[in-house]
Amino acid sequence: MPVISYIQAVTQALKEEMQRDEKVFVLGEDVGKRGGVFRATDGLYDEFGEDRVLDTPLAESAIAGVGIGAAMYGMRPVAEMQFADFIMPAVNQIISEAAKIRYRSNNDWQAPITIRAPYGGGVHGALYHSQSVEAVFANQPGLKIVMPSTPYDVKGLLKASIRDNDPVLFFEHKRAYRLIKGEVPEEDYTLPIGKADVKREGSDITVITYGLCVHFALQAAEKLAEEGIDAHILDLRTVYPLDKEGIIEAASKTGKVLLVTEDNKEGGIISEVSAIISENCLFDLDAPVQRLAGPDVPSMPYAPTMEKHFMMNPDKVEKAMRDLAEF
Amino acid sequence: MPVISYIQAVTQALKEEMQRDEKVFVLGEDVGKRGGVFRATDGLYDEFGEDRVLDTPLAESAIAGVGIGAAMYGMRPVAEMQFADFIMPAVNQIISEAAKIRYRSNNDWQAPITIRAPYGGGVHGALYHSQSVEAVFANQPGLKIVMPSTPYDVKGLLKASIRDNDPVLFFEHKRAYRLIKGEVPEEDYTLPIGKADVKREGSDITVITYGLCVHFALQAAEKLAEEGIDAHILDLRTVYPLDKEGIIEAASKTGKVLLVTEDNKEGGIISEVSAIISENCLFDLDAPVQRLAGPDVPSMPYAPTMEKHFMMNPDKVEKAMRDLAEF
Amino acid sequence: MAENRHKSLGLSDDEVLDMFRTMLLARKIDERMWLLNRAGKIPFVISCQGQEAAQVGASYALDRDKDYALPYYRDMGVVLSFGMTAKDLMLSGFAKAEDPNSGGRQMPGHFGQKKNRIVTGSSPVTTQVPHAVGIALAGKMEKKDFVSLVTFGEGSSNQGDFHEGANFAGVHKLPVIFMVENNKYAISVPVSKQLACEKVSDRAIGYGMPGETVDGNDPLAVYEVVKAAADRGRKGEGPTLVETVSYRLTPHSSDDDDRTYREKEEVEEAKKKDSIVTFANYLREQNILTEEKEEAMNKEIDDLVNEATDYAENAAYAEAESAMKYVYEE
Amino acid sequence: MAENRHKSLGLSDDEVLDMFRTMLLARKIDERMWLLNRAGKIPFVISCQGQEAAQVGASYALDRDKDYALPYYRDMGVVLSFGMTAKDLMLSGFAKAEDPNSGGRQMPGHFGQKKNRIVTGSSPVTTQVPHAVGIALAGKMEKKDFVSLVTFGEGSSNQGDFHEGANFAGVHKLPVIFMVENNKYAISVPVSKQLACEKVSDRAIGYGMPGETVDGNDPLAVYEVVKAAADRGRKGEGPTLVETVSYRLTPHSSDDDDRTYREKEEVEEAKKKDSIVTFANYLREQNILTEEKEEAMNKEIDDLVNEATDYAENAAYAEAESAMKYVYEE
Ligand SMILES: Cc1ncc(C[n+]2csc(CCOP(=O)(O)OP(=O)(O)O)c2C)c(N)n1
Ligand SMILES: Cc1ncc(C[n+]2csc(CCOP(=O)(O)OP(=O)(O)O)c2C)c(N)n1
Ligand SMILES: [Mg+2]
Ligand SMILES: [Mg+2]
Repeated sequence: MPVISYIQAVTQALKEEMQRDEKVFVLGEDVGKRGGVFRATDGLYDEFGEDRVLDTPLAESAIAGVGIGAAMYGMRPVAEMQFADFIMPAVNQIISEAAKIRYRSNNDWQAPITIRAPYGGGVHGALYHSQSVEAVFANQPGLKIVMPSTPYDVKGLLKASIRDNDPVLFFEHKRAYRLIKGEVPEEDYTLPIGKADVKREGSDITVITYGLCVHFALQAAEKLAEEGIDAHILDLRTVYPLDKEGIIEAASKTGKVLLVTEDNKEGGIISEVSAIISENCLFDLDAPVQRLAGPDVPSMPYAPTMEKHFMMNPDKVEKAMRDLAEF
Repeated sequence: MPVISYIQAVTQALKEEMQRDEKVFVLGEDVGKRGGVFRATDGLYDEFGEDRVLDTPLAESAIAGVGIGAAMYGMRPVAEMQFADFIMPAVNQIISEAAKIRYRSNNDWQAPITIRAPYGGGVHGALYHSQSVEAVFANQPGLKIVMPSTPYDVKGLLKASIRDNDPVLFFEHKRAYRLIKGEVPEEDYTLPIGKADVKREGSDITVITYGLCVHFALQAAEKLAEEGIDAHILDLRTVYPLDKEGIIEAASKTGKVLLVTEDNKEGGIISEVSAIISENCLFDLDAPVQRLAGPDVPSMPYAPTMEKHFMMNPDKVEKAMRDLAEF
Repeated sequence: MAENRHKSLGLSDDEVLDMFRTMLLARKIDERMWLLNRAGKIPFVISCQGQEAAQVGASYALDRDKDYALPYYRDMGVVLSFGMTAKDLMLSGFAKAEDPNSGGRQMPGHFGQKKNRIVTGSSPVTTQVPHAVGIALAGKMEKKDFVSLVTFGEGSSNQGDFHEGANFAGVHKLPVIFMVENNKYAISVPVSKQLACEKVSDRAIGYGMPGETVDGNDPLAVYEVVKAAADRGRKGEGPTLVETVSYRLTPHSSDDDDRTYREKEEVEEAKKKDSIVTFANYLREQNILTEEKEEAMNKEIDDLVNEATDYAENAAYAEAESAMKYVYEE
Repeated sequence: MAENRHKSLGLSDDEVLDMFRTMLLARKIDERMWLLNRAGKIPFVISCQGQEAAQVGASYALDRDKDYALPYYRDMGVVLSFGMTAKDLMLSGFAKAEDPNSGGRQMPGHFGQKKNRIVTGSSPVTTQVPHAVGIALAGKMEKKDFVSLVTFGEGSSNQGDFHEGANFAGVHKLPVIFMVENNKYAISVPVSKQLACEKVSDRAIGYGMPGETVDGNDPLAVYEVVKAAADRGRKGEGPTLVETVSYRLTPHSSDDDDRTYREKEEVEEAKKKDSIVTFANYLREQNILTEEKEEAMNKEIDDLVNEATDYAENAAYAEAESAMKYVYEE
């Protein structure tokens, strides 16, 4: 199988879906001639032309809202938010509209839009080019939120998102774009939205996480394996709605659970994961459910000293995993 | 002490703060001549004039953004969102701006704005006049979110919010407006933001909740007391950032915890409460931490059958409390 | 006999009579809803009264078998023109399971009916504006020649979504008709506190599109500008902004008390221009609305409204459990 | 000798020379930052190049001891005019603890300095527009006579916050100067794909305010319209929309490669109108910028930039732990 980067998986998925279904089109800021500021839409403008790879005016609420309109008509828009941080002007369209269209119309209408956005830190992006924004949306029934960690998952899940008949927020870790590479089959495939994935089987402790942190956990697990600590790692992949069964199974397996996110601690995805475990696995637990997260400050500062203080990394994860194993 | 309604407590707090400090002013849709669609600003236009009780154009991002600008200058704006559901167009101003102004300027600037909004269901308001929206904001360091349950708390906390030098979202339960009455002192007082409040001392089970549900829990507790079940009830009052000590203390006290919200279940405030308990009180727990919440559907439908199915009520709370006590 | 204005617009006598019938039907359904509300039978009403001429005039200028409508809560005249029935509307008023708009999930005035290309709407104002643009964009991509009509109040034209949607349509030359139903108030806030421009249509130039302000009490005037806008749209010449000026004859909704912010005299004055009166007069002058026809029409509509009311009142609510359905595709 | 244009504007020779000095200082700091970036010493630059005339012309038309500035990321010319120093800017470029804008928390170009009434800004574009309106509203409430100047790009004028803020200021007749620095691109997207109006200033009428489009390469022309706007504002006559047209001479930022979307020739052509060249010519023609003065000015600025660079490079970063500070009042 060819090895490609995380961002190449994005581009391939878009390209193949556009080839497969002419109702699929891309819209966003600088996605056309420029191929996206991260070059996620590289080559699409040349292949599909400016009508299917639309450079929009600089207005996120319109990008989402126009996309939703086109989706209601029957198209398959894939909207790009240039940075996840800039999705905020579109919150009304996403929460009040996309999430509620099927429900409010009693199933008469649907809004099958996919909204992609690069998120996450560790790229000297400072406060507004580093945020994890999933928690803002992770309490809105009607929405699905996908946050893949590997090129394989990116491609399979982005295709599934585009084909899904409900609105999907698809958050891509911008530091993973070129850092993370992996094998991806050449033939067409999709992966199920809503299913977590065991990325490492283990028996001593369970780590549940998503996005770039999956790799931090895997790295840490390799080190800890040398010390005889065997970690089970569950990648949530879809962070809303969560895969409850998957979480319960993974937590029960070892009875010692560490939840990891690079988002702030209070009110994040892993709080819900913890609550699910607590509700369902109390008597299987051998240690308190631990959360390792970014500090509760607004976002990552620019200066390297402070950015490092905020940003998750393999060492922080390793330490927390060892502490839990030793509990 | 005089007995007043929940909404009268809002009006009194606004009026007294405007009398006390001429930098305090009110802005929003229909807050002027009309005195607000719920009449929360009743009489203020006559007393303080249209310059301090501003009817704004119909544009929530401007209401928040103009308020933030005035706050940065040194005023004390109290912005009203007509319904919490309509705060969504202002999310960018609240999350990207208000929450981050102190942090991003390294403490050079601050944005002491208070944003009030009526939330909650049970008023035949259908999908867009019934929502609980706190979870959207409850992961944004820099913000404070206050959700009082009684007239006494409303008045003391609204005054504290207006005097606070950081941005505060102040959510008022619209069904509580006229339903809930209580004693409120005549003299000026404030209550501490960030502190939960024990609304009932008890020893068998702990209920942690906020807003209108506090009353449902109190009603249920009275009934259960007759059966010999003694409930401890903690009112969060501030739902972000949470009062961790208060939560840990209340949970540890009985070892059996029920968390209640009328919001959807997944990704709500009580998920964070559960996670805190799980992290800190595991070995004090005698039962899984239970959550009782609205179903994970977008919002409350209009038809009375379906609204009732969604909406929290004393019976649902009572049942969950009894089940937990019997665990 | 007064000047025949409709012929030069290409409208037959039957067509204008039909327009009037639709206006009257809207008015009578609306009036009935207020009665039902005051009798405690339905919890909420929000009215079209005073805007029927604009709504029906605009709708009849479109191809109602092809074009899309994205109405706002007052647009009973639009949805009736596009094929919704009195019964459908009453089912919505009573929040019954058969309501085609939402199965009783949304308040009345939250229209939507796919088979008639009436696009589902919500409460937060102006969100439908970018949707209309997206639908027009899809049509352009698919090389269809339909247009989309999106309506909203003058207060709502101050929302960011209006600006962003209008600009998008302008840049991409999309066949959208943005129609502002200026009824002088946004709940209690008069237009002078909403807008500093003389006319909402002054905003058109900022999006590179033509802007027209027209008497919203005159269905023929509205028909004319919307027809021209639709023609432009179909020819690929882009969007148009139309402002119809009339007056909100009722309180904002059944929850409002308009005496707290406007004078009774002002409302009485406006009623003199009520299109239900003035357009009827025109049709009478043209000998189109004869006494006989009027009587028959009134009877037919009253029967329709009665039947619809009875049916809806006796229809079933959705089951409690059905609240759990249709969050995602099933 | 060519016509003296500044005298009739009430500007002395010293004042125009000072304007030029500030423009040149901005340019030279900016150029240095690119060098530092290319040398791997600072991670990011976003430029003022091509917009200095508009920025300095506008700022000098204000009372810089009283008025408020809400700049956007390119506005080095504005913040220098309002009292920020080369050292301040270099500290920000290097993200050092002493950076007055943010203590190294934000990227360069995210200006803010309370003592100089430069209001803290963020990355999401156009959010500062309603802030400027709020500050002007506060001034009006407090019966002060300052104005607020808020700037943003032409692409950013498509955000809802522009519309909502401008309308609010129009309705309440607030002393805000909305200045669009139209540099023909929003990253890669040319103005033709951003706007359908001929001029951004065409949007003014929709908010009941005057709109002016002016040559953004001519600091005197910008000075004139902004001065008039400030006078109007102070007199209680409300806001003004000013569009300054120039060109972005650099890529969007140090992360951009503009060769992927525009021709080199187009950039070369624009450089001929570069205000640093053309305004210098004007001052030379007026015998204000003599060879001697120019040499001294260049030397003085180069020294300043060198010193600022050295200082900032050697200054300390904020401590890691300090990232925990100032979430709430302490
Ligand atoms: C985003 C949003 N904010 C506030 C409201 C509450 N609201 C409902 S209708 C209305 C006034 C609308 O005025 P206008 O646009 O002029 O329409 P009209 O009702 O006069 O037809 C308001 C403020 C809302 N529905 N949506
Ligand atoms: C809300 C938001 N969306 C997207 C971006 C990313 N972005 C930064 S600058 C820019 C282009 C701005 O263009 P323009 O307003 O013309 O200003 P210019 O950079 O040309 O001066 C974009 C899209 C952003 N900063 N904020
Ligand atoms: Mg109106
Ligand atoms: Mg630009």
